Amino acid sequence: MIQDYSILIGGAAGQGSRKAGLIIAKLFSNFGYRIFIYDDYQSLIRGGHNFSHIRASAKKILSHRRKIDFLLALDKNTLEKHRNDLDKKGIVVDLPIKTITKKAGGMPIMENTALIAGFAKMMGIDWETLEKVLKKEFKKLQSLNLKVAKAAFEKTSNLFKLKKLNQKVLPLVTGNQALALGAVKAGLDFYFAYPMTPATGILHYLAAHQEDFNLGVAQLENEIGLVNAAIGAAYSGARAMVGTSGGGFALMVEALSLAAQSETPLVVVESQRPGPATGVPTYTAQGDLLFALTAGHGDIVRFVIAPGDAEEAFFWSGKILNLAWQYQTPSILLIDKEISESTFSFNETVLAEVQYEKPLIWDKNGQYQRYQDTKNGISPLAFPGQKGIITKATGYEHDEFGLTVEEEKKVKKMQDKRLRKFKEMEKAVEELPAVKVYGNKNAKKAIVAWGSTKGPAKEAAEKLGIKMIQPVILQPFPEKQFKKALKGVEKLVLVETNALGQLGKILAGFGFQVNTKILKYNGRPFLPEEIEEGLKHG
Amino acid sequence: MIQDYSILIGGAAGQGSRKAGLIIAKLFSNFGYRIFIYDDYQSLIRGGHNFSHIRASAKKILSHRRKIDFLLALDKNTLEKHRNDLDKKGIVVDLPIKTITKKAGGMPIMENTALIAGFAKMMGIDWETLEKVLKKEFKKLQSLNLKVAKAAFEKTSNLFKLKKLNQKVLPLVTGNQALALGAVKAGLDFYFAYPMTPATGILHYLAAHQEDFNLGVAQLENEIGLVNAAIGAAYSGARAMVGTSGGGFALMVEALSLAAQSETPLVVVESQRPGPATGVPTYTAQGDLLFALTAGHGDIVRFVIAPGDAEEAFFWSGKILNLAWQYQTPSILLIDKEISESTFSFNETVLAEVQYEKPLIWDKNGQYQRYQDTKNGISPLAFPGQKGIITKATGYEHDEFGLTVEEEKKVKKMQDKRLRKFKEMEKAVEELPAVKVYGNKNAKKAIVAWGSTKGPAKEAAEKLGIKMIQPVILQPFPEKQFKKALKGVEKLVLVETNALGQLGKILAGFGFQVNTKILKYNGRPFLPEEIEEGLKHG
Amino acid sequence: MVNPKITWCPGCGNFGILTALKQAVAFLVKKGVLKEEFVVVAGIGCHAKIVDYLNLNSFYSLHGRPIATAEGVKLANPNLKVIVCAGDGDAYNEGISHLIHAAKRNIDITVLVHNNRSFALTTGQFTATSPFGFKGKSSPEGSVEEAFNPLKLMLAAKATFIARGYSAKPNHLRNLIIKGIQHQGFSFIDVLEPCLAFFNTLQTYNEKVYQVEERDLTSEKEALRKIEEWEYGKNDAKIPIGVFYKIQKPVYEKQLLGNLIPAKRKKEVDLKKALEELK
Amino acid sequence: MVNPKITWCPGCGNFGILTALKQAVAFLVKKGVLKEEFVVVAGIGCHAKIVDYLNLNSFYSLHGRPIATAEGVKLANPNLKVIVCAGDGDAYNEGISHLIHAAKRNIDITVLVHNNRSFALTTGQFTATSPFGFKGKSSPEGSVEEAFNPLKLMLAAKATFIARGYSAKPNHLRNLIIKGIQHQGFSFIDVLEPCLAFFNTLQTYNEKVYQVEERDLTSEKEALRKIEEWEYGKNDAKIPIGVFYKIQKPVYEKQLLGNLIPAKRKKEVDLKKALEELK
Ligand SMILES: Cc1ncc(C[n+]2csc(CCOP(=O)(O)OP(=O)(O)O)c2C)c(N)n1
Ligand SMILES: Cc1ncc(C[n+]2csc(CCOP(=O)(O)OP(=O)(O)O)c2C)c(N)n1
Ligand code: SF4
Ligand code: SF4
Ligand SMILES: [Mg+2]
Ligand SMILES: [Mg+2]
Repeated sequence: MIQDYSILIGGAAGQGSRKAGLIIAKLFSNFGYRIFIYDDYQSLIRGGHNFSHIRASAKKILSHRRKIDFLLALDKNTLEKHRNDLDKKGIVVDLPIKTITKKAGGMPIMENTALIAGFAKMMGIDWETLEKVLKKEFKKLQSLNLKVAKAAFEKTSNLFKLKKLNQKVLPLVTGNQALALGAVKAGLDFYFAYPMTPATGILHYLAAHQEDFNLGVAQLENEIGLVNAAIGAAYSGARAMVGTSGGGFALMVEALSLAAQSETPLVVVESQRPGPATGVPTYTAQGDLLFALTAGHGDIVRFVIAPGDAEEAFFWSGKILNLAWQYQTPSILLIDKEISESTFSFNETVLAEVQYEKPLIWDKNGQYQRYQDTKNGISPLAFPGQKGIITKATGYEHDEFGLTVEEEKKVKKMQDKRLRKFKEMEKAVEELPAVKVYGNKNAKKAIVAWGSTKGPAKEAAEKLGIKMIQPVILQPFPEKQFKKALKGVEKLVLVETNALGQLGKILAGFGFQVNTKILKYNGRPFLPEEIEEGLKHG
Repeated sequence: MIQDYSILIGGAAGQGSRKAGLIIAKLFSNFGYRIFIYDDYQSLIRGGHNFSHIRASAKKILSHRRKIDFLLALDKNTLEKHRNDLDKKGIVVDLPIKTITKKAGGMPIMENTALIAGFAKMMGIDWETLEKVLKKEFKKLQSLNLKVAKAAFEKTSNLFKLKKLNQKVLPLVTGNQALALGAVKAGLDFYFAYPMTPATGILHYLAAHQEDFNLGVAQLENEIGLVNAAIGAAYSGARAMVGTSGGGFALMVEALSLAAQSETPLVVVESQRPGPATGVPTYTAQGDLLFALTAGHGDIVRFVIAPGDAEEAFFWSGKILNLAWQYQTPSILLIDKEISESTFSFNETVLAEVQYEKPLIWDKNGQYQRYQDTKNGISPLAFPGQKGIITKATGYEHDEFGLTVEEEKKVKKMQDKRLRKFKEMEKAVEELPAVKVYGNKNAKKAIVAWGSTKGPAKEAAEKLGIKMIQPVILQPFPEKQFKKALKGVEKLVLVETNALGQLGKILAGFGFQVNTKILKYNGRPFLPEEIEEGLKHG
Repeated sequence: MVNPKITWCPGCGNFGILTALKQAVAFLVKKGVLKEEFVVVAGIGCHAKIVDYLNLNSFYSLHGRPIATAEGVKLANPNLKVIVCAGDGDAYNEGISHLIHAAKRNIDITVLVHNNRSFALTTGQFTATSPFGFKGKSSPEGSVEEAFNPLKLMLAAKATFIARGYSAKPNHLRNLIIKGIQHQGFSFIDVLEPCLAFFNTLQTYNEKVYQVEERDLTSEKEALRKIEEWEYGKNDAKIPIGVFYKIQKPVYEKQLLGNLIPAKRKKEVDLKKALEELK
Repeated sequence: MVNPKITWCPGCGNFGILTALKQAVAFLVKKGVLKEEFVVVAGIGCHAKIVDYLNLNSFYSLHGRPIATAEGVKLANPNLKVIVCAGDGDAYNEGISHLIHAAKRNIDITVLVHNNRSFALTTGQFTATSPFGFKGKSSPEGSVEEAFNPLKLMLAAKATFIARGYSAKPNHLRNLIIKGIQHQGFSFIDVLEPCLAFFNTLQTYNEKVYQVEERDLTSEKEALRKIEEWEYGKNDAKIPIGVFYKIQKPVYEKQLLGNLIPAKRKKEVDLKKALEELK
């Protein structure tokens, strides 16, 4: 039997169930397991009900399943809400954590430490591993936490002997952290943001590592201010990125259009949550796809890329930053809460796949013209501050030098230049792994899913022996690769977490018809089981 | 031979060529002619080159043509720029207006009056008609203007005898005025705006008629402020509309999403100009179509309607205001500079087709619930200020009463309610004249064009004896009507003023493939000739 | 019907504001105002949850936009009593343009800023009134921006009623809110509130806050003196609360609309004259 | 290479500003600043055309956003001398949030507001500094909003350099611009300029404008006194021009970035440590 454990730990906000979940995951990770954590929390700071669903498996996994093997409750509420999902053989880990913590002289907030320690003992995780992880996680009040842990560890009896797997221990990385790292690897110079769930983690992570990574991080007055600042920074030569969710993204679209007209590189991370408007701010959805694909007034082609797990977030975040600079274009990394805030075992081999790629820099011959009318539509870059170079960027239609034009021929000329560039972008996409295929590659039935739905869809497809197709680049759409991926497919099932079947509409525009849709729009990600069931019925 | 005159009058900004053009048009209009005026001006206040191309025809016309019959120049530049477009039989109306004006004691700005009067005499327009029109148009310095006119009228010799047509004299209305009137007819209570070409005319017109129409008109600090104010006003029960162009519209999309989630009626007039960004601000384009169709984060269906002339602007502006209120939804009236600022003979019979249509108002039974979960998804409206009613609107996902929810079932329930409403909107569209057909209805070749391109496309189709199909409602897309319109068509030619063929992409999403595209994107509208030529080659 | 479950942290300053606002409304209802004429407009943040806890007409708007929404509510029906519950993030960061212009045009609404001097709901980042050196997750080494003084900005923006309250003094705050609502024109009340989770200022405020004598309310000089007694971000001085400034000026909606109530106007308009003009 | 054809109306105030700015830059270049280190960022409006007439690095941004763009330009490379040419519509209406926050954080850029007290390029509507009763096409019966005093707002927002210039006094203005650029921190210069087409204030300004004595520049009180001498929208008083306020405070970019120049940093970063943390 494959080793595949599901642990749910829950409590009220403020009780530290999320942190506890991460520690449990690290324990398993230190035993060589591959991890996925789904964090479910409400839009409140204390009280309510939060939980983490940790899945630890011998194989790589990208989603949680419905069933629970171990239920760990920091409050009664957790027991009531999740008992029904307990597996037949599932266990409620019910330890006298209050008493243990008190007796050990701990504070109430340390009850989660007691619970973790007791659970570790129960599972057969050794004290040394536990101690190592706890030491890393609790920098504050460390000895007291360890004392409480020790007490719980001793009080609890061992039930299982968790198998130590002969696999490399991988870091546990959220999608937000992964994409931050990917951008840094590709030469990110400046990150601008305004807090907005679920993108806030990027800001927090980069702010905490500003010195390590030696880059600029600024929180400005609002999204409009910061996206325009990012454009200004790029004009000065800094690789800038901004991050937000749907509402903040909406405020950025005028600037996106400015980036298109002025041909300024810009990467916007749009991490979706259920809308419209404020919607359900701490949950997940893929409902901003159509919006992202057409955001900004005027004739614009932008890169829109939707990675489906942490490694892809790393890779594509680096890639999109390079692409934005090579093609001098606004670009959108489109993820959602499920990618941003879920935690994944992260295979470090992907590190080598991202580098800083040099954009087209002016060779200093002749007079510099910011919008030189080149054959492929890409004009060499130059930045202010260098003797002999005057660089004029503009949001007006312009001539090669960057001066305003209104005459019909001149207007058309620059639009034609941009059209040629769009063609190059299309070509670039077909050179990249823009469409991925998983599962049974010869199956006649295929799922098509994007972004975070990749995880459960892939798992379902593999289980059912069908094909799973994931378009990763969504604009310019990789038509050829997608057509290739469809070879042999007779029935195509669309799976996404929105109400309108948005990817389906895009596919239709390229002549690809889906036969059935499985849509979910209650703020929660798909579980593999739900897709399996949907496929059986559909 | 059909009576069809083209007159071009031009000068530097500040010389009053636009006003002169309108007066000339009114002279012809008073003789029973149907008018179209294309106004071409640059983004500056004095100097440069502005011109008006007035076309006066016995038949209704919706665009100007290339050739010029009479060229009237207020400066040399005008002569130089347009002489080439003069018809073989064309005439340069070269009068000694400087001398005449000076001699008559007029001011330099009155040279245009002299030119008009001389031209009137030349054409055989009687002094009485001229005097009547001038009196209406010059409230300031009237007698001096008349004196100058009289002098020029007497100095010039008559060349033609313009035929007086036995047709009703129609008002000359810009698209902006027409849509303002349509909205007023449908019960507009409040117009909010911030100046932005080419939508500013709506603000100016309504501000000037605030008393006549007895409504609220406010210019607020910026687009974000005013669109949110419009939503607040609608919540209070006032039919609110806002108007802007692409850049301002971009700033409104977050609020559009709020209108969708809170189910607040909102009409946004988006009058396009060439983008991206500031682009070519006083010219025209249809490049914001894709953006408008998907604006706002989350799963949203909104009405997007694109009228193609002044009468349609009137009709659909009224209609969309009624629709927004019946379906409690954000809605977009999508036009462009060519509709907004061109002048059309306006057939008043359309007046009767627009009424204030009552939305679904709560019947005061039981407790009021703003988001009552009805069968068709439409919840009765009630407004604050009435005893016994508490009405709670919100941008969060919510229960029927309007309180925030996060639980998965409740989240889905409200999304389902909105989905049912979207279905009703789709039905409503198929009940309306959402797709129009012109030209030879049995032809195998058809043009498809939308918005302002209707005018030249219709004229070209009629001339060539082919069909012309105009989808007026673009979301929800009138699939059935469009399919019907396509019956018998073997070759479909897309004509629009943008670089990406945006309508073509939409059509493809519904399985309608265009065979050829004729695209124009130099900031100028299509001329019928250009389409004719394109069709011959294509 | 209201949300029975309040999800603020125990001890949160918003409780005091909720109490004060409820009492202020109750007082005015007793004085004869129709309860249904109140409309509360909120932004997004911890503070904004207040609309779910009030059995009043309300609009739960967008982050940064409650003042703009409220202006529309009022303009459409000037008979309504419109109260804005904004966060400092809403009013001083995201949507400061609306705050300043609403004050400038003297529209008759009452704006309460629940000023916990942080973005709380997004887990505690610095805002425009956080002190220099504020350690939040977006500024782990301390923010490098000084706070501004929002009351001073309001004075410069021509607000006609400027006050400061404190959430732990709900009776005093209740009276401020009543005065703010009764004031004809733009009323601004900055309400200091501790955020227990991210910026616990409770003790400092309890020590420093005092009720100022409300006199010379029409003097800008005097108002400025009081406003400058305490600079946001400093911990040295006493913190005055109370009304600092109050003058009478024509209100915007009246000047713009006269007696028109847009939401209730007759819909029929004769367009003949307008079209005749265009012939 | 610049646009040879200037499209401002004859007599437009922007000519004076263009002259002054050119001279200021020329002066500083003589003093040793590299010409290519200047970057001019403009909004959208008549004023903004200035970038087409200057042979300098420039970014022609969006209406309302030049200050935000400029902040990014500066943050990415703090060695640049960043000058913003904004309209009153840009700075006080559409994008006032950026103006206030840029002042607050004391970023070292110089903002010139070409204040013709109207939206000129869109043919003359009222802005935040138009007088009450301003008759434009959006307010044919006269606008019903009072003007605010932007210098007062800037003082409240903690700008460290506050001045007023007049387009018809280009020499004086040139000196103001030089001082503004030399000032380390946020420099704000409101430049009064007549708009011949829509708000011709030439005669009034010529009569009322006088050069103030520049002393006590670090005193807020003294600054306020000068600032309040003339209220925008009134026609009664003399109009002082000159530097009103100037204090020294640490600049934002230095505090945020230390010596880092983001646009020129080394791109290679070792991620090992970061990933080790996450195990
Ligand atoms: C446009 C936009 N940007 C960001 C957010 C995310 N957001 C939600 S609440 C909040 C901060 C709230 O701060 P404040 O207004 O002070 O309220 P508090 O939570 O402190 O009461 C932010 C930034 C959002 N909802 N919308
Ligand atoms: C977002 C947006 N809204 C509106 C406009 C239209 N617009 C162009 S210039 C302008 C006014 C400019 O006023 P100001 O900044 O004072 O400049 P001025 O023309 O007076 O120099 C406006 C509103 C725009 N370009 N973008
Ligand atoms: S986080 Fe702060 S503001 Fe929010 S509920 Fe808790 S104490 Fe109140
Ligand atoms: S309209 Fe006014 S600001 Fe614009 S160029 Fe003419 S005078 Fe100058
Ligand atoms: Mg706050
Ligand atoms: Mg101006």
